[in-house]
Amino acid sequence: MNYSSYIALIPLLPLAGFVLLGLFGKKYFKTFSGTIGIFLLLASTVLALYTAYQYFFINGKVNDVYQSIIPVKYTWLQFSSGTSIDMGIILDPISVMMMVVVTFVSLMVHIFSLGYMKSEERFGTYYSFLSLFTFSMLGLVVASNIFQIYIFWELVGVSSYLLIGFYYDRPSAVAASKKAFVVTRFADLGFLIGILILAFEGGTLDFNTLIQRLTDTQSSQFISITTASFLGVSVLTWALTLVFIGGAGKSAMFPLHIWLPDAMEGPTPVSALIHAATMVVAGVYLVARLFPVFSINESSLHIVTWVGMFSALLAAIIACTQTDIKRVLAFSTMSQIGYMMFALGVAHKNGETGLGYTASMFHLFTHAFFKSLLFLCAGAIIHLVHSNEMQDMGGLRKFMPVTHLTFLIACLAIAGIPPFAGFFSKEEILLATYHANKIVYVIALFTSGLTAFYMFRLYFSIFWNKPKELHGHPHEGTFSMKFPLIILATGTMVAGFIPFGHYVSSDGKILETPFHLNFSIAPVLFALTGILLALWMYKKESNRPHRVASALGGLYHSAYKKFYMDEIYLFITKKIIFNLVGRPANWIDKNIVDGTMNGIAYSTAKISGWIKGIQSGKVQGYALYFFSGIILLVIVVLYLWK
Amino acid sequence: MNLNLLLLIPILTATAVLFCKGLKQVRTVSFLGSALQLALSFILMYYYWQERTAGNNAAFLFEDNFTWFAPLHINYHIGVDGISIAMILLTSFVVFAGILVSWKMEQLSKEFFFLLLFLSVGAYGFFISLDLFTLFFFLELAVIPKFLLIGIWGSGKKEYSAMKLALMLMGGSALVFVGLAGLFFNTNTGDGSHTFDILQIAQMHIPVAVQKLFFPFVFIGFGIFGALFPFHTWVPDGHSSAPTAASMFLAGISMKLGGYGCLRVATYLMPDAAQQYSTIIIVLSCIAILYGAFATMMQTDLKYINAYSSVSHCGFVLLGIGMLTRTAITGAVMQMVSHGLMTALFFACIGMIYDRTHTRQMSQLGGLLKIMPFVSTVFVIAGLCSLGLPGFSGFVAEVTVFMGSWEHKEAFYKISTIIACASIVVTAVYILRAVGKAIMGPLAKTEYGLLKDAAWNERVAAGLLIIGIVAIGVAPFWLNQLVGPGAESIMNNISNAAVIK
Amino acid sequence: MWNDYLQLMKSEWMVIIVIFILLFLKLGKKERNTESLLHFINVLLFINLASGFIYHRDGSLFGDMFHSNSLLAFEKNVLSLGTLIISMQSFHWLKNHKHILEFYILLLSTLLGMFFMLSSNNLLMFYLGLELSTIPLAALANFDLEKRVSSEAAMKLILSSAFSSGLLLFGISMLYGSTGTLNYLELSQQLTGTPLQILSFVMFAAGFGFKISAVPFHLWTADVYEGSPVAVTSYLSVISKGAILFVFVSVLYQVFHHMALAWYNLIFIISVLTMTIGNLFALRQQNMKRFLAFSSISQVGFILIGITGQSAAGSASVIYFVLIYVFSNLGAFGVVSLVSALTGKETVNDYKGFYKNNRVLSWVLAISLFSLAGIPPTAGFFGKFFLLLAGAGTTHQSGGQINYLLIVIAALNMVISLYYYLRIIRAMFMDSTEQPIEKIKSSFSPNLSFIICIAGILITGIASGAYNYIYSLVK
Amino acid sequence: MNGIPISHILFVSTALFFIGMYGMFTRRNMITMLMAIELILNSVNINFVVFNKYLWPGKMDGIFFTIFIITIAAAEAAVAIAIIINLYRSHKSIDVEDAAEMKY
Repeated sequence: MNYSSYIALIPLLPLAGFVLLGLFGKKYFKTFSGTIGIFLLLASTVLALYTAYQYFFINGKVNDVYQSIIPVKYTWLQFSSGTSIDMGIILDPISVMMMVVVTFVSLMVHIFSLGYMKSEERFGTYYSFLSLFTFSMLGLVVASNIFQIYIFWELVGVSSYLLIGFYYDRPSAVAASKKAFVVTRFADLGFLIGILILAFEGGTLDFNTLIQRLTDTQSSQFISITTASFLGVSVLTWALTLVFIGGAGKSAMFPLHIWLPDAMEGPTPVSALIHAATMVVAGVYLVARLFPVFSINESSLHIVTWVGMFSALLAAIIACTQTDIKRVLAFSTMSQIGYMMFALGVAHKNGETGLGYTASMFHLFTHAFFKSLLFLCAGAIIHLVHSNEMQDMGGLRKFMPVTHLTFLIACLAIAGIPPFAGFFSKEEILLATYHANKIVYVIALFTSGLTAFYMFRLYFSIFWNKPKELHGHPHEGTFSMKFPLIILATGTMVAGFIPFGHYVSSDGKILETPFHLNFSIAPVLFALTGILLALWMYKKESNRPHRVASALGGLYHSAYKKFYMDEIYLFITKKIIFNLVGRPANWIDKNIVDGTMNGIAYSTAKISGWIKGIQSGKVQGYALYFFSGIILLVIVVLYLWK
Repeated sequence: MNLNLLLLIPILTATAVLFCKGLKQVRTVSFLGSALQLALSFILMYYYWQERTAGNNAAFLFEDNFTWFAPLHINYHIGVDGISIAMILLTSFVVFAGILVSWKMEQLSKEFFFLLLFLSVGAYGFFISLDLFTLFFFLELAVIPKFLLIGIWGSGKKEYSAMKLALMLMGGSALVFVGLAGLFFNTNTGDGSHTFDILQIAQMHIPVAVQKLFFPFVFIGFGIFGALFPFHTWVPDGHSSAPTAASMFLAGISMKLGGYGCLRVATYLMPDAAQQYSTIIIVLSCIAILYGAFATMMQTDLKYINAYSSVSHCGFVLLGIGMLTRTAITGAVMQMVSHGLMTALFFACIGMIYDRTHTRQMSQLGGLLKIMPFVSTVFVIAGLCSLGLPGFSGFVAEVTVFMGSWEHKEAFYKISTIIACASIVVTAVYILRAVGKAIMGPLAKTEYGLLKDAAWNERVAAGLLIIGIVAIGVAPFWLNQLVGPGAESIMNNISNAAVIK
Repeated sequence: MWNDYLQLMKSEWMVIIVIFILLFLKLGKKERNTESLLHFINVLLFINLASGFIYHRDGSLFGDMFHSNSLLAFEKNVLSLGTLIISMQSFHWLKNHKHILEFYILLLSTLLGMFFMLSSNNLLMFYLGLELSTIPLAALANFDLEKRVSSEAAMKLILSSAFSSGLLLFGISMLYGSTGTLNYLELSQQLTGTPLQILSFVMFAAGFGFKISAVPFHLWTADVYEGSPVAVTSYLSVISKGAILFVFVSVLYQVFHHMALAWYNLIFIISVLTMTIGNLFALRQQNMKRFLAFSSISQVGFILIGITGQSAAGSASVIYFVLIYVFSNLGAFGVVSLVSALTGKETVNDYKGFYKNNRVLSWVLAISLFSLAGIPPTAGFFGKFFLLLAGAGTTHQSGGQINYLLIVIAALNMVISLYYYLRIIRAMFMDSTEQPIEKIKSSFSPNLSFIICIAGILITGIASGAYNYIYSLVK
Repeated sequence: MNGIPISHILFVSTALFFIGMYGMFTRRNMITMLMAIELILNSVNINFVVFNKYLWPGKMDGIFFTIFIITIAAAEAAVAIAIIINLYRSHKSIDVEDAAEMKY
């Protein structure tokens, strides 16, 4: 166990990149900024891979069980003797896995952006933000302390804010960045309160100690947190649900998903980063990190399952109707994250029942490859077409063969066609749900069909269909843009063959995940149906999509409108919060609180006016007051107040 | 380390300013004086650490005590603990930055800088006082310069705001006076005489009935300074009418006088009453936090936004004090420091924007990031600090308050903590709204395109404040260690009181 | 024997000598250089003041009707100092006045009356001193003979004061009737607080209340202050009031201390009324003199709180406050007097934009007003703090907690009073107007007086010597 | 003279006092008001003399006081009348209601 502190460099190198580029990027490095960012991150990636190698193959195991190791830990803020925020690095299967994913995907995005953002004026700033984003996410995944995760959680939020609002002179980008931040902030409130409850009940903020205390049925903390209840629900359920709300916010689970489509306002490579490796998987990671605690509490797991399930289905339905390619991808992310969530929800602590856990993490892993690939492809396409709308595209396969091919690979992967990565992970998830909950299984199966449909709808509309007029000489991007696509496509093809259960499992032991041919027939059939349907509708230009849409009528329309979620939110915020809370608060302040103070002043002046008559200017009046004053005082002193 | 230097340097600087001619001399002298003071604050902190590491465990260090008015048992007694040092550092940062941003104050420059420095004397003196009279003296010292600064150099309905501020603050200090007098006459030094000495009073046990009677006076009195709901109405008007440096001082330091007073006088000296009234304090501060935040949401003037958000943020200070746990009190002090730096930065930034565009209305601003990247970036940083982003001081302070508040078992405390927590969402809304409207978006007016970015003095001022904010945000442990023992001794007093009863 | 008369009555003799010098001057030639005459008189007054510090001795004269001690000597010095300052400040007004010598003779006569009143140890002596200090003042109030308001003011003053001294005398007569003595010491032993004595005490106190303009005996104040020449107004508001306050404290504490229960309540009520009514009226005043009149009324309310303290701290705080009040109020009146003499402008509106052309004068007025409002670091802060502290710390049994009510009321009144003081500051510094008052060309005497006032305001507070000294005298 | 009880004389003095008071409050002529004040002073004089004679005959305090009051009242009246005369010059009236310019 000789992890020296070089591990700390993994997150710190991107931080250095952020500081360096943020302070000097614009003035001194200019176009050189990208290279600096890439090299720093490359170093980070190499270190992460080395760490993974060390951990998984050399010294991560004790008695065949992967241990949770904390090689670096500093006390950051001491609250009381037991509780403190520590800045540390935890090494366990999921964190190591995530470290690799984050650095790798981020590196690809960095490289891709070199070409994509070339002409951008704030090139240095862009890279510094990317570095910050990477740093935040790395800090999040290695967090050994629940508050550390919250800190980086917030930093992830602000990085996404900065990147989504990167084109700050577009009002829509500003609004989208604000929306993303506020919605996730709202969710973070739940997370924060959840942390407070857990920290209070567990008496610590340290993950390992916390998990150990709260899962040990003999410990006083466990007894207290499970027996105490609030509004009839046990405190543990409350805490976990609140933590899950935080996760749901970042992971865009229903009903906190509304920021996700708008977040497409940012530069496309950023979307790749957000969707594949950073922000949105943070919620899944959080649940996975606290999984031992979740696993002893059925009710919270049910919530995770159903929210994940519903989000997956809802997003898939909406994705079928969207016309903006990035939005389709965004909803597909939401749907896939839903998969990961309910996979976690159906899992249990030990052995075979923990399959969902492994499956979820596996899916997270494979999803990172194909989703970043999809987004980068989309970036390349948008770079060429200068539009996000499907109707502006068509027949692009001639102009961009590399993109076409890699996109197809990614689509097949996400649709769950063997032997691409998505197939394996998705199959594991379905297997896990099949054993745990048949209803979920059926819906998941249906959703996977939908997934295949909307992905191929996208594919056919972009690359086939009727070619659109493109001005200039359309050509694929530079090498720096093609290179990441190829790498990621390779990853997508091979990632599925990793025996994931050997490395990541709910109890740290090796979990064999045998391949059942019989079982995988159904999902593949569903996927193929979806693909064929898409082929039928979108391969050539026709009015079939239109006919189908009008046949579905209201359903289509409301799915197109994202089931009016935005409108509902707008109503709540604008009408209810703004008008019913903000405005009255302001009114009260202006009129009642302030009015009281002014009223005191006013009435003092008024009284002063009333009594001015005493000073009549007439000596006799003065004498009268004088004399009556004496008499009154005598009466008071003698009789009234002795 | 002789603490009198902390008073002497600003006084001498202020006096020197009186003999200067012209803006250039005046500002050079003020700059040097405040720089010296800043250096001195750091030296003080250095010596403090040295004493502490040498094992000096006295509650207060560098004490200086001499009899002032012997017949009334009034002493000039000064000394510092970690809390005071934190506040002194804050003050010297803000004053230094304030002088830098007023670099081009042409109108009556001599008077302006004199009053600013004079104001700082009040703040420094207040933070080092260990005698209630001395403390009160410095508290009131810092009121009238504010009135003049706002009234003469302010903007908008400045006379009204200045008058309102002066009257409300004076009202506050009048209440404080009643409380102090009440405390004084219920002390007994053993030979039947009374004392104003904070250390001595802390050792005594003032009868609970007396505490209950006078605690509200002291607390509300200081609370008015610290924007306690519903006595916060001077805050928005005062801040928004004041000139930049005065706003910085007002929000950055002056409001902290209230918090510090609540802590050092009300809670420390009347622990029983503090416990009795904690429920009310918590309720009021929760109202302030949430209600201030919602009121901020409705503002359109940048200064009003920051002023109302100060109400909300200072609610955390009072909440921390009301919660009466070591962590919460530490958090309250941290919040004071953090809010001081952050809000000073915010006001400096708004001042820079106003100097250039001559408007503070959000509707007339927009797209400033393009033409004034530095100012805009600073604005965003201040905003992010305000909404409690980790890495900046605001987060550290708020989280400490939350953690401290949550240490109580009863549902009441939990619920109030949750209410306070809820403000982080509202804060995000109004901060991002301001940033989105004023800084981002398309350029509001074409003539803004010609505006210049920050000058060196503004850069230094903002940079300094940001360094302070980040230093706390990234490495909070030093502040925690600085403040912790002070909070500890206050808590000891409270728990002792609970035992004696 | 003669030694006693010379030494114990040293201050009185000095004033008498100055009066006689002036009388002889009056007999001499008619045409004089007024400026040098005024300087000469100021020098005389300065010698008078200086001689007060030289030597003093305790003792009594005239069969214990007159007594002297170091505290009284100090109080007399305060009054002499105030007179000197007023004299210097009225330089510009008197320079063009025909009857300079008469002014000073009358003025010094009242001062002499006050000295006797201070030193009195017997009600008869007290009454004589009181009348000697009052009647010439009425003549002084009418000193701007050609002005309508001046004569109206004088008429109001003389009629009211005659009326009040009638009531005062009625009170004294009943005191005499119930005790058979006029001597303070004997009186204090005889007084037990029977209803008759309380009745007579109230009438007696009303006489004091009239002079210090405590509500409800204050109604003459504003009119007289407004109508009289500024020099007389400042004399009335500072010297006359201060002298009576000195006497009032010692009479209450010495003579009536067995009746403290009764007069504690009385002073309590009067104090609250005085502060509140004074403030409420001051809020609405436009004329600076009238404004200062009401402000001085509310100041008296604060002083009365100190009197309720009934201890060494109480009387020390009152004397200390009067000393500070001399500096602060005269600083303010000095500026008003100068502006009034040179421009004839007396209303608050005239002071708008005053700072533009008259920086130093503005600061003098501002600092004086801050001192009156009780803002640190001016002495007024210390003065008010000690007054209220003395009031809060009353050892009296009926005091107890109820006195905190008084302190709360006082504290609130301080806020109101701050408002109107700041109103003047606001007019001077913040408001702008088309035609602010031009640059005022002051001369040596007023300038010196301002230096004395400001120095006094800034030093007597922070340097604790003054208070400690007074306390040691009282003790 | 001994036959007259003290209460009778005190009744007279009190009556005089209130008559003076009444005059002070109701008469508008300044000179008359001055005379009313003199009545008050005279009631005081009677008081002093009576108290001295009946209650405290040992010393002459009361009598002396009376003499001083009479003297001072004369001085007061002199100054007052001078002022009233001056006032008449400017106001052409000695009605106290006419001299009420300064108020509120």
